[in-house]
Amino acid sequence: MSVLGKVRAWFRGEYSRKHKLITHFIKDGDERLFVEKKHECPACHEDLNQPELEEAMYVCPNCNHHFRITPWERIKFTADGGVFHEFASDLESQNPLDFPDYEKQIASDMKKTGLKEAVVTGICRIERKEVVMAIMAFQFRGGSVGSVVGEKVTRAMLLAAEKGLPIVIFTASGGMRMQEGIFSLMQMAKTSAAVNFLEERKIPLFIVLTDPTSGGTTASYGMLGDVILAEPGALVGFAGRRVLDGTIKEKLPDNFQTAEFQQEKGFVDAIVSRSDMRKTLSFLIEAHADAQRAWK
Amino acid sequence: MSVLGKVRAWFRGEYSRKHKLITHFIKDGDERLFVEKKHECPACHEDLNQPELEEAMYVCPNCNHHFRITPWERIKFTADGGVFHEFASDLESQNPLDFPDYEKQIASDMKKTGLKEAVVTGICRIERKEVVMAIMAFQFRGGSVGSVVGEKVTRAMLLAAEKGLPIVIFTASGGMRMQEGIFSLMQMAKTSAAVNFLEERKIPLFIVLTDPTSGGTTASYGMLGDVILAEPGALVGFAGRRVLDGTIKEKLPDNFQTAEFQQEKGFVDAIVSRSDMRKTLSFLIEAHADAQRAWK
Amino acid sequence: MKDIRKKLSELKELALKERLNIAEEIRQLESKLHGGNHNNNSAWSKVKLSRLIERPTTLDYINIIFDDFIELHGDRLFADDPAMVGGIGLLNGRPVTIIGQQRGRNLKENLKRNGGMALPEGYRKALRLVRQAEKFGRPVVSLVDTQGAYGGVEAEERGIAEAIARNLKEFFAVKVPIIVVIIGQGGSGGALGIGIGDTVFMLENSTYSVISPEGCASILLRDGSKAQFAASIMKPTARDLYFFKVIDEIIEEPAGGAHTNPEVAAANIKNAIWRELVRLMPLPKEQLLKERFEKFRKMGVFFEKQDAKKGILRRLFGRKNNR
Amino acid sequence: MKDIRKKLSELKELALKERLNIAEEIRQLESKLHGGNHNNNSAWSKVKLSRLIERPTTLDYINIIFDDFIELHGDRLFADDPAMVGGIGLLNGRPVTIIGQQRGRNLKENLKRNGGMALPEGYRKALRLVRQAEKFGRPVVSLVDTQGAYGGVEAEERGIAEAIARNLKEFFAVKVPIIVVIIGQGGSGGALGIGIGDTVFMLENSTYSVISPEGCASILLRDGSKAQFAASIMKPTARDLYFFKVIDEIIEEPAGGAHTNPEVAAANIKNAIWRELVRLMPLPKEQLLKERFEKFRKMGVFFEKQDAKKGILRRLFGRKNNR
Ligand SMILES: [Zn+2]
Ligand SMILES: [Zn+2]
Repeated sequence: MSVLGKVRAWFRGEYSRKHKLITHFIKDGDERLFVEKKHECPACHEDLNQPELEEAMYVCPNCNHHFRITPWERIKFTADGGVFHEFASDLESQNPLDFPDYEKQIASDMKKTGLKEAVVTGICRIERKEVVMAIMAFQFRGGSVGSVVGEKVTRAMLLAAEKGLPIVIFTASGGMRMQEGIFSLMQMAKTSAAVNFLEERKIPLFIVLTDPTSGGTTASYGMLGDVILAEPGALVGFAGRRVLDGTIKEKLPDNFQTAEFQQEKGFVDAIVSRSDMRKTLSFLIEAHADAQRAWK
Repeated sequence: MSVLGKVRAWFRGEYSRKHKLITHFIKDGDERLFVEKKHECPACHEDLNQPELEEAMYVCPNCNHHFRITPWERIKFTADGGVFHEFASDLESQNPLDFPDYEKQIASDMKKTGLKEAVVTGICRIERKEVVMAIMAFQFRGGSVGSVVGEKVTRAMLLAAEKGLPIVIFTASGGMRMQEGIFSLMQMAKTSAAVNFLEERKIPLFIVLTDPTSGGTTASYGMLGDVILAEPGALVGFAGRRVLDGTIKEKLPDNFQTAEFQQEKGFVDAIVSRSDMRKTLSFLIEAHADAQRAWK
Repeated sequence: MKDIRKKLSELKELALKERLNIAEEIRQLESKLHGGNHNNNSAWSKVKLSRLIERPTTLDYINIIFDDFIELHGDRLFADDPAMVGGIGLLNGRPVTIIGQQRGRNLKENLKRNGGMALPEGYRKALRLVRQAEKFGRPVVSLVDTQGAYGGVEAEERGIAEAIARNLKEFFAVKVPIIVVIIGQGGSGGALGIGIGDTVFMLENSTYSVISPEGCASILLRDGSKAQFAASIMKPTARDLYFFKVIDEIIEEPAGGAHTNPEVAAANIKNAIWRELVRLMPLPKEQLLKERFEKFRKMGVFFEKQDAKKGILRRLFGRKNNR
Repeated sequence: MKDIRKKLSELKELALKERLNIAEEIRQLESKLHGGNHNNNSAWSKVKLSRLIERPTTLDYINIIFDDFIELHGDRLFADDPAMVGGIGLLNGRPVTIIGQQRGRNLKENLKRNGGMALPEGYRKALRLVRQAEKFGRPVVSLVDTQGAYGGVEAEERGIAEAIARNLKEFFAVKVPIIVVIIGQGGSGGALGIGIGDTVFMLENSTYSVISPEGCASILLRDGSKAQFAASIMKPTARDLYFFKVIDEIIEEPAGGAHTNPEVAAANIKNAIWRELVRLMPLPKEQLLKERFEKFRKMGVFFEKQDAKKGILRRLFGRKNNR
């Protein structure tokens, strides 16, 4: 496909001249991969064998529980050859409200996760099709969205719009980052606004809701995908269960705020197992990007 | 306003050359007005005095029950000076399925009502603003929509679109006219399609739901107004109560399928008393037609 | 008989190639061919066939006709209605959006799917998927199989009338081809709610009507037992509707009905869809919308004294050209 | 003090006329003027003022500011939410669409209106009315007064997140001016859901924050009693947000707060809205949308090592010009 060819050329030349791109090759044994080793399934409490679990993409072979994984693991499972060209990698949070201890918390999460913030953005291929991809990290400040996450997600969308590449966003987030106050709230506005640039150019936005996605992330780009996929059992909602349980005494449905609940309520297109995610995304990207060409 | 001036000129000249226009002057005492005299309110059973009732626009002074009225009465209450320039006045129904007795029924309703079909279409003014207006007649075959009603409503919308005039449709209908079979069903498609011509030219469509409006009329142009008004207490729904009561044993809410129910459920913009209807329509026509000019 | 059909089919292709306008003649011929005896029994037998529980359903056809189908759920507003399904599939390798009512294939599934009677959220899901298709240039295939929209209190509460009305209007504005196939029962507004398209096909043993024969019998004929007679009056068969020009073409079923050989029925549908999409996809969007409107615009039978009116009507159509 | 304000106001008008770019200097001056002492008490006192039951509500202001207001109901999907009101009114004779959250003015009304906490249908009603306004060229005035979106199970079931997200996106695409006035509490996503606009005003004693001070205290500071302290940290006052450039201007209230003289507060709002609409209505739609986006695009504080990146960002903005 000549378009892909052009993108590739652009990507190696023009783009990298303007952006500082860091190319990652995520392979088995990469030190970035294992943030925390698991020895027991939190859902069925089955004893787990780490290599086996890794082999199963961190899905419990016993009960299908999908473990939370890091952006690097997600890239390894999704991108062709685990190759990922990261952009906007050096954005770092500030403390605009002088919120007590906020800098310390950031520093500690940086150290713990090896990430600079709660989202990783870049370009990669899924079954040979180039895409922009943003992967949120629940491991970093609960995946909360501050100015950096908002900015990186916005840039990812603007870049996809500019370059005509489809975009895939894996969400994992507790909501807005309250330590950044009103600035974090405004990231909902900013990221949602950017979706219009995709729409204008008919660039498909694929959202994959992973465990957990809630608060302002759900109430902005998380619900604005052309297609919204979710991993089985993922918590997906707006208000925290704590808020709901605490202040409003209502009996909650059993599957309340799960991916399955959201599908039943009409907000999730399809629930896709981790092992099927890559080929599902690939199919959807083709069905969206190539429709008009295919029918010519 | 020069646009209205032009419309007026067109209306008196070009238009009347192409259409057979019948100009009606509806005034008190007009023989077309009183289809049936009322002596008792069907809602509160109060004894009623015909001149008083007429004075009150056929609204019960005791309980605010809005009587069903004929198109001519509606025109008298709505159009400036009761002047109405009717078009498409000579369309008559056929019997495409050879449905037993259908011709007889039509002939009998023609005689009973003095109407040719279940809708009257024309041009008039509401507080000096020229509008296309269609008024359905429940008195004629229960306001059911066959080929003639569908065609006349469609023509009214196309004419409004062509001439840039706002359009007001008063609905009153039991649904599709089953004696015309599949042809009546297709009037739902045809009339709904015509709404796109209004949308394209940003011509406002004002729907006034009057008692009763149900079936395919609700499920086509009845629910496609930019603004949807309803008269108090009007029955508005899709499935007939007979169908609901009979086949599906559910307990119905008290105000089920009333205008008030529809407003509560989000489908009616405002419930407007008959005495306020003319000035409400006038206000809405101005707020819709003149917005861009007013702000220039 | 089979030979005549084959000849007719060849004739049609030839006419298409040569751009001959013999559609009317073919329509007459075909109408005769598909059986001439308009009697109670023939209409009623079609009604019965169209309702057979064994008759292939929307998902059955989807699975045979399309590769790599992915079902997409939900209206993004209130719920996912199991009585209306939809998604994206590949037709001979090309992406297509598919929507359709889904009956159950057994009692339990039928309960879950409300017997293929969709709620407002079903129609809104269909519209969402159609708009998605339009955005990305995919054509739409709509498979109709319903006795009608769901008639319960929830349907009224959530605006079944609004949902159907919205679809009717919006389907006429969708800038990609829409192919409708009535595969079983085409019941009233519930069918029409996903029934607007550039080409409307009916399977040979499907039906399409404003009300069920039972409803017609009890409401209009005031005698519920006259359903068979009502069926013959309503003229709900593919043959009738083809004659009325309410549908564009009849798709043949295997002898005995589609359920006797779903693969053959599906293959016939696939061929018909494919042929039409190949024809429609290259058309300019303006022409597509104009012809879609004009087709439905003509439906209706009435008498008009004044012939002068035709002048202005033609002018109104003229405007449409500029769309 | 009053004289200084008057002078400043004159200066602003002059600057606007002469197209002088002294906005930054004025911002600094005003920020100081609106009280310099950033202490717990000042923030907390605003929080308390903004929540006063006596404080004028959306409908109170609408009734004073607009002539011939007609309330329009419903989302055309599921319900009419009494916590969100909307309609059409005349502002100095010109048609305007108005939306806003509506608290109750007494206990009974507050119950009916969920205390101004809107459900998904409220946000969808607002969007419907905004789209209607866009279609007919009417500008939009949005009055924000809510502690947040309704947080119950029904809200989750009917997609409160989707409803807010949709509004955020769509408000950025609406081709008529949108003026937002935060008149009381601006609570989180529930406020932002109707809070996107070309000009965002705040009444002097209103607040706007990502979480309530109580929420911040209990979740982040792990001590529910620290709400006063949390309020000072959150910086939710009009002064703070003006300094942060999250809002464009502060509208003065009568001494003691808007409730002491609603007529005066309403007159100030009316003047501010009118001034902005007169400025915004003639702008080309492209410029309107571009500036709306760029305003919010800049919100956020972060550190970026690599300065080269500014090059591509500017190019990205450049594209926006062609919108
Ligand atoms: Zn497990
Ligand atoms: Zn009465």
